[in-house]
Amino acid sequence: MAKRFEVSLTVNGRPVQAEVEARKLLADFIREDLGLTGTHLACEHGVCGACTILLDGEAVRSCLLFAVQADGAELMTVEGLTPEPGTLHPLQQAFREHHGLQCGFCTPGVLMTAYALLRQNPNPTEEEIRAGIAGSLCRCTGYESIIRSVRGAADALGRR
Amino acid sequence: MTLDGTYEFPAPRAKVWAALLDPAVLGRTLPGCDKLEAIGPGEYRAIVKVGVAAVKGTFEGKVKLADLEPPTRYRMSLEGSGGPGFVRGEASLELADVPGGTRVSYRADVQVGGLIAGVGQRMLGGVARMMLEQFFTRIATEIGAAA
Amino acid sequence: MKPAPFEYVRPRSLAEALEVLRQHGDEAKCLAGGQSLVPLMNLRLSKPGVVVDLNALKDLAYVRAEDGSVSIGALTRQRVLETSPVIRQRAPLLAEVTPLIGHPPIRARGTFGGSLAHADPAAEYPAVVLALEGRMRAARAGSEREVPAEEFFVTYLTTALEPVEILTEVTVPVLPPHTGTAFVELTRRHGDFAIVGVAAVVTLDEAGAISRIRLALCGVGPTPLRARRAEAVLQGQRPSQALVAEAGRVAMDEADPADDLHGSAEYRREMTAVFARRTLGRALERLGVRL
Amino acid sequence: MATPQHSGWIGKRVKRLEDPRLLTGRGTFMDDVTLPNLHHAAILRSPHAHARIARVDASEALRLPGIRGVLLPDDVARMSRPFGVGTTVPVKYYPTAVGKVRFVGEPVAVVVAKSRYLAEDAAELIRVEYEPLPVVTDPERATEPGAPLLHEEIGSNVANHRLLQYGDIERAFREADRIVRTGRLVFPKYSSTPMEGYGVIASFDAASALLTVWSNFHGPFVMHPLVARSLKLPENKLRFICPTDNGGSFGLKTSIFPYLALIGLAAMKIGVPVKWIEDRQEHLLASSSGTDRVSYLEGAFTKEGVLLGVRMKIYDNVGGYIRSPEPACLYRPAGNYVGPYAFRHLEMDCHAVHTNKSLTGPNRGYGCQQLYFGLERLMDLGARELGIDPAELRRKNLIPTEAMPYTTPTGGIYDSGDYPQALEKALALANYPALREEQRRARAAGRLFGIGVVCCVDPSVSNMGYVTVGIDPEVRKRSDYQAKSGAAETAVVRVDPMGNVTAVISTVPHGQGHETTTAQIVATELGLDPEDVTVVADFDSFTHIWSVATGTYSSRFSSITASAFAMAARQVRDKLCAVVGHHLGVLPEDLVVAGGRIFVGGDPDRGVPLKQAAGMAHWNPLALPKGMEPGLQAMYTFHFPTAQPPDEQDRVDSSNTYGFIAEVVAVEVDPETGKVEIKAYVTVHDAGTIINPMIVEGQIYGGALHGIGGALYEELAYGEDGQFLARTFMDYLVPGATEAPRLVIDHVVSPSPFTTLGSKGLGESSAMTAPAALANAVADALGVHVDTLPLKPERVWRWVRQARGTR
Repeated sequence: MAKRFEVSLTVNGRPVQAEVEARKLLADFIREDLGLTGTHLACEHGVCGACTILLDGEAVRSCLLFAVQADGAELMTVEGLTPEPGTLHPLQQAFREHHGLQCGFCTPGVLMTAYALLRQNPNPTEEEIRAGIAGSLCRCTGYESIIRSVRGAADALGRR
Repeated sequence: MTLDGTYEFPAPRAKVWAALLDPAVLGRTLPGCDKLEAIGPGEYRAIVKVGVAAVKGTFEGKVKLADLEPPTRYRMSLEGSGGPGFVRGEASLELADVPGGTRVSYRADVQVGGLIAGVGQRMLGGVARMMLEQFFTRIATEIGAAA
Repeated sequence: MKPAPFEYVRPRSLAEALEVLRQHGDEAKCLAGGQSLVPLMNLRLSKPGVVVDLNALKDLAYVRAEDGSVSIGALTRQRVLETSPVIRQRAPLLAEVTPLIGHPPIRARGTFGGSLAHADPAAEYPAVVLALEGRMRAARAGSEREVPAEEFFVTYLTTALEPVEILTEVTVPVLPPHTGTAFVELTRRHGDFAIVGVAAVVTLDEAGAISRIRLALCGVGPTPLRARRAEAVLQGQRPSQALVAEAGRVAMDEADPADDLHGSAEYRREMTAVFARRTLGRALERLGVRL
Repeated sequence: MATPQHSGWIGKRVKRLEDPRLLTGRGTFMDDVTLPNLHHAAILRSPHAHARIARVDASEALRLPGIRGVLLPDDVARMSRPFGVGTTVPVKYYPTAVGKVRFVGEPVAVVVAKSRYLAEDAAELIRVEYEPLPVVTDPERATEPGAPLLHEEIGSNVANHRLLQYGDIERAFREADRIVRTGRLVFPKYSSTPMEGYGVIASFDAASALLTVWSNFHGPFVMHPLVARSLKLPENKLRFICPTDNGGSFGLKTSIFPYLALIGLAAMKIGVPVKWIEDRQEHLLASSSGTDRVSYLEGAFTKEGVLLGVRMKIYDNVGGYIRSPEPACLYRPAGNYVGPYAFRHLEMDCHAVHTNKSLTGPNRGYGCQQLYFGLERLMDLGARELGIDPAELRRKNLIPTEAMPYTTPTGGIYDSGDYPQALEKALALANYPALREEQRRARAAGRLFGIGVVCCVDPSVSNMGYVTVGIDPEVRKRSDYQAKSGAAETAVVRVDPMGNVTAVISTVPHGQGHETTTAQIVATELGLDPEDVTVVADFDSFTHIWSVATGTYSSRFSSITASAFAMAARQVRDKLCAVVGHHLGVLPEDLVVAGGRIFVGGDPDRGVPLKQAAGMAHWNPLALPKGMEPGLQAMYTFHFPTAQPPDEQDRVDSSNTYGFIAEVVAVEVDPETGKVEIKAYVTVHDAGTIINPMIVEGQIYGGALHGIGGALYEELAYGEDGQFLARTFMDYLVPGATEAPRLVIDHVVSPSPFTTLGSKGLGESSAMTAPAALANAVADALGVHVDTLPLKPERVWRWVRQARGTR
C-alpha cells in the first residue's frame, strides 16, 4: 500500500482534511475526493488550462500539482465563484450574456483564469485579455465571445 | 535516423577489437547499462537506462553481433523496448590502423518509436550522439586502464 | 497520463533538502514550480524515485538589489519577475522575456530557478541568463559553489548541477550605462517554446561604437549558445545595417540546431540570422540608434 | 424573416438554458458519471506503425495489487466479431489489434484496476513482442506495386475505389480553351480535438445478459447496431446512455464506437463496471481525425473563364483500418461535388486507401474542406492562368439565383440560396477593390500581401444513403441488398398534467445549444417563454425514440430536428385547441395559443390557461372530443422526400439542405520568416432562416478557427517511419486567443422550402472554407502554387525563397 499523506486545506472557503497518495494529482483530488467535478482535465500536461483553479489567489494548473502540495493552501474552484446557489457571479453572467461558452468543458478553467486576470488587472485592454486567457484552449467559440465576456465582466465589476 | 562518425583510440587494433567485443567491457561502457549477459554466441541480453537528466526510460533488449571479421569489421544489431517506446538499430563498425592507434568508423541506422519518438524528437539525434561519444570515451578509458 | 508512484519529501529548510539529496542522489528529483517536471511525470517520461518538493523553502523566493547586481532566489515565481520593479529597473531583459514564457497560470507557478535547472535549450531564461552573464549559486550539504552561466548548461536538460546540489540563487550584474537589451523569438503561437530566440546585450561607448556585446541563442543547439564569433564581428564597431546583418550571418554558423516538427535544422539556422539581426536592431533602437 | 405568422422566439438572441449549470461547474460530463464498484481502464497501445504481434504476456501486470484483469487480443478475437465496414473489402477490424498492429497507438490490451493510476502502472508491465514490418504512410504510394501491404486478406491497400462520371466529361475537356491542373495536392491530417476526450463506462449484467454503455457518443446511432453485432449481442441487450453534457466533438466522437465495444468486452470478461477516460495523448494518437487526402484536379475552362468540367483523382488516407463511416469523406459531398458552380461535367476517381496511420472519420466539415481545398485552388489557378480576377472568375461560374432549387449533375438538390448576392456582400464588406489597392502598394514596398476568395456550398443533414455511392451499382442492384436512404429525426413534446412542457431531444448535443433552440421553437408554437420549456438532453437508447440517423452530425439540427420539433409542437397546439374548443364550444381554428393561455382570437378573456387545458387532457379523458386519445403529447418524425438512395448513375441528394458560404481573406506574410498573419477575414453565410443569431455567430467563429487551425497550425504529423510526432498539445498546436482573428460576419437569408422553419444547418460553417481561403490568400501573396497545408512558417518561407528565386 502506497504511503498516504494527510493534508488540510481550505476549498471554496470550507476546511477540508484528507489523506492522499503522493502521486495523486490535485485535479484528481478535487474531482474524485472532494466531488467538485466542475474542474476538468483535458490535457494533463499543462497546456490547455481546463483544470485551472485558484491556489492562494493565483490561477494555476491543478494537473501540474500533486494534492499533497496543496497542504495548508487555500483553493478556489469554479464551484466557489457563485455567491449562492441559483445565482451567478458577474463574470458568469457576462459569459452567459455574450455567449462565452458552447460545450462548457473548458469554461471552468477559462472562468478561473479570467477571475485572476480581472483581479490583477480590473480594466484590461483587448490585447491584455487575449494574452491573459491565451493559456486556456477552447475549441468551440473561436475566443471572440470569450474576449467579449471578459470585457463585459470587467465593465460589470467596475460598475459595482 | 542515421548516425555516423569516427573515433580514434591510441591503441592497437587487436586491443580495440577485443575491448569492443568483450561483454564485460560492454557492460561497463554502454551508457546506462544496468545489465548485460550473454545468451548465445555474439548475442546478449541487456537492460539499459537511456535518457537525459530526469527523462529516462528503461529498455530491455538484445544486442547481436554478426559478420565478424576480426579485427576489421563487424555488424551489430540491437533492439530494445520499454515504457517509453522502442529502439532498433543496425550498425556497422570498421576498424583501421592509423598512426598511433586505431580508427573506428561507424554507421548506424536507428529507429526510435513510441512515446520518445513523439515527444523527444528534437533531442533524439543529439542524445544519441552524446551517448555514442560517451561509449567510445569509456572504451578508450578501459583500454587505457588495461594498458 | 498519471504519474508513476514516487516517494515524496517536503523539506522545511534548505539544509534538510540537501540532506535528502545527499541520501538519495540520482534517484531524487527536485520539484519547484513543476511546470516542466510534472508534465514529464504525467507522461511517465520521468519517473523519479523520490520527489523533493522545494516549495516550502520560502526563503529561496526573493528578488534583491545588491551592489552592482540583482540576486534572484531560485524559487522566485516567474510571475514575480514579470512585475518586480527591481527587475524592471536592474535587469529589464528578464522582465521583457518573462511574458513570453507560457501563459499567466504557468508563470504563477513556474519558478526562475526551475526553468534554468530544467535547461530546456528552447526555453527563454537560459539564453537570457547566458547573455546577462549570470552566476548560479549551487548548494550541497555542507558547501556551496558558484557556477557562471557559461558553464552551467551542459547539454539537453542537463546542467552542471550534481545530483546532490540545488540551484539556490542567480545573480545578474547590473548593466553598464548606455546598454540596450532585447529578446526576440520566433514561435508558432504565443507562449510556445522558441523555434529560435535571440537575446542581445549591447553597450555603446561615447563615440557610438559597440564597446560590449553579448549575444545568446536558444532553440538552436543542445544548450543555449553564446554567439561569440558574431559578438566579435560587432565588438568595437559602429552599428550599421550591414554590420548587424553580417553578425546575423555569423551567428547562423554558430547555431547547431536539430530538426523537429516545427522547424528543420536548416530553417532554424536561417532564422538565427534573421532574429539575431532583429534582436540587435531592437536593442540598438532602445539606445536611440536606428539602423 | 420566414414563417411570419409564427416568428415568436425564432430569430431572437435568446440566452442559453444550458449556461447556468455549465458556468457553475454543475454540468454532467462523461467523467462525472460514476457507478458502484467502478473500476478503471488503461489501454496499452502499439509503439509500432506496422508489426506482427508475436507474443503478449500480461502475467507480471496481473500480479500487481489492485489489478482486476486484462483484456488481450485473443480475448477480443474470441469474444467479438470484426466491425462492419462501409465497403465490400474483407477488412477485419476489431477494437484491438489482432495478429498485427497497423498504426502507432492502436490498442493492444486493456488493463482494469481499482484506479487509473494503478491501471497505468500495470499496462507498463505487459510485455508484447513485435516483429516489425515495412511501413507506408502516403496513400498514393500505398496503391503502388510493391508497397507494404496492410491487410493480406484484401490483397491491396485500396479499401474502396469508385470511378464516378457525371455528364460528358470528354466533351467538356475537348471543348475547353484551357486545361488547368493543380498537380499533386496534399490535404493534411488534422482534427478538432474537442476539449473533452472520449469517455466510456460499460457495465454488464450477466443475469439478464444486458450490456449498458455510458459514453459521450452522439450519433449517428447506426453505430448502435454496429457495436451490438460486433459484441454478438441482440440490439435490445445493448443499452446506450449519454450524459447531458458533452465536451465538444465536431464529429470526432462519432468514431468513439470501437471503444464502446472495447470497454464493453472488458466489462463482460472481467465482470466489473469499467470506466475509460481517454487522455490527451491517446486522443491525439488514436481517436479519430479528418481524412488526409492526396488529389489531382483538372479543370476545363473556356477562355472567358467559364468552367465546363472537372476531373478529380483522389486518394483518401483512412489509416490502418477503414472504419465506418469511412469512405464517407469521399462521398459525403457527392451531391455538392460541383460546389456552388454551374458546370455539368465531372469525373471523380475516388480511392480510400489503407496506410499505417491512425483512423479517420467525421471532423467538422467532413469531406468538404478536402473537396473545396482542391476545387478552390483549381479556381484560383484558373483565374491566374486566364488572367481573370479570382472574384470575377467565381461570379462567372456561380449557380444563378433564379435556378433555385437547382439539381446538380451529381444529384444534389440545392434547396435555396442567393450565391451571387452573398459573394457580392462579402466582397463589399471586405472592400475588395481597396484590398487589391493595398496589395499593389504592399508589393511595391516589397511586402507580401495576398487575398483569398472562396465560395462553397455548405451541406446539412446527410442523407444516410450517400455512403452507398461507394458501393458498386451492380451490388446495390442485388435483391438481397438493403437500400439505404433518408435522414429521419424524431421530436417528442409532452405537456404534463400541470401544464408544464417537456421536450425530449435525441440529438446528444455537444455545445450547439440544442436545449435553447428547441425551447425557442416549442415556446414559439405553444405561446410560452423558452424558460417554460424543459428540454431533456441526455439520451437513453431504451427510452428515447431514435433510429439509425439520430444524432448530431452533418449540421442537421437546425434543419431537420428543428423541423421535427416545430411539427410536434404544432400537433400539441392543435390538440390543445381541439380540447379547449370542445370545452368552450368554439372552433379550434378560432383559438389563439399565447401567453400561457388558449383563448378565442379577439376575445382574450374567453379562454383557459394552459394548465387547465392540460388538466382536461390528463384528468378527464371522457370530457375530450369523441375519439381523442387522452393525454397531451406528440411525437413527430421528420424526413425529407428527396433523400433517396443513389440511382444507377450514382446520383444522390447527399444532403437535404444546402447553405452557402462566401469568404474574402487577406493575409500578410513575413518574407523573412514565412509567418502568416491574417489581416482581414470576411465571411458571409446563407443558411436560410436563423433561429438564434447568437448561437449562429458562435458556430461561425468556432468553425472558422477550426479551419484556420488546420490551415496554419494543426497537424497530426507522422514521420516516414510511421512514428507519430504530435502526441501532446506542445506539438499539436491548437490556436489560442492570441492567434484567433476577429471575423466580419454577415448573412443572406434564403429560407429553405424543404424545412418547417426555412432553416438550414451551418454548424460546420467556415471549417470547410478557411483552409482553402488561406491557401488562396498565401498563394496570392507569394505568387506560388500552394499545394499543401498547414502553412507553417518554414513551409511558407521555402515558398518565398522559391518565388524570389524564380521571379
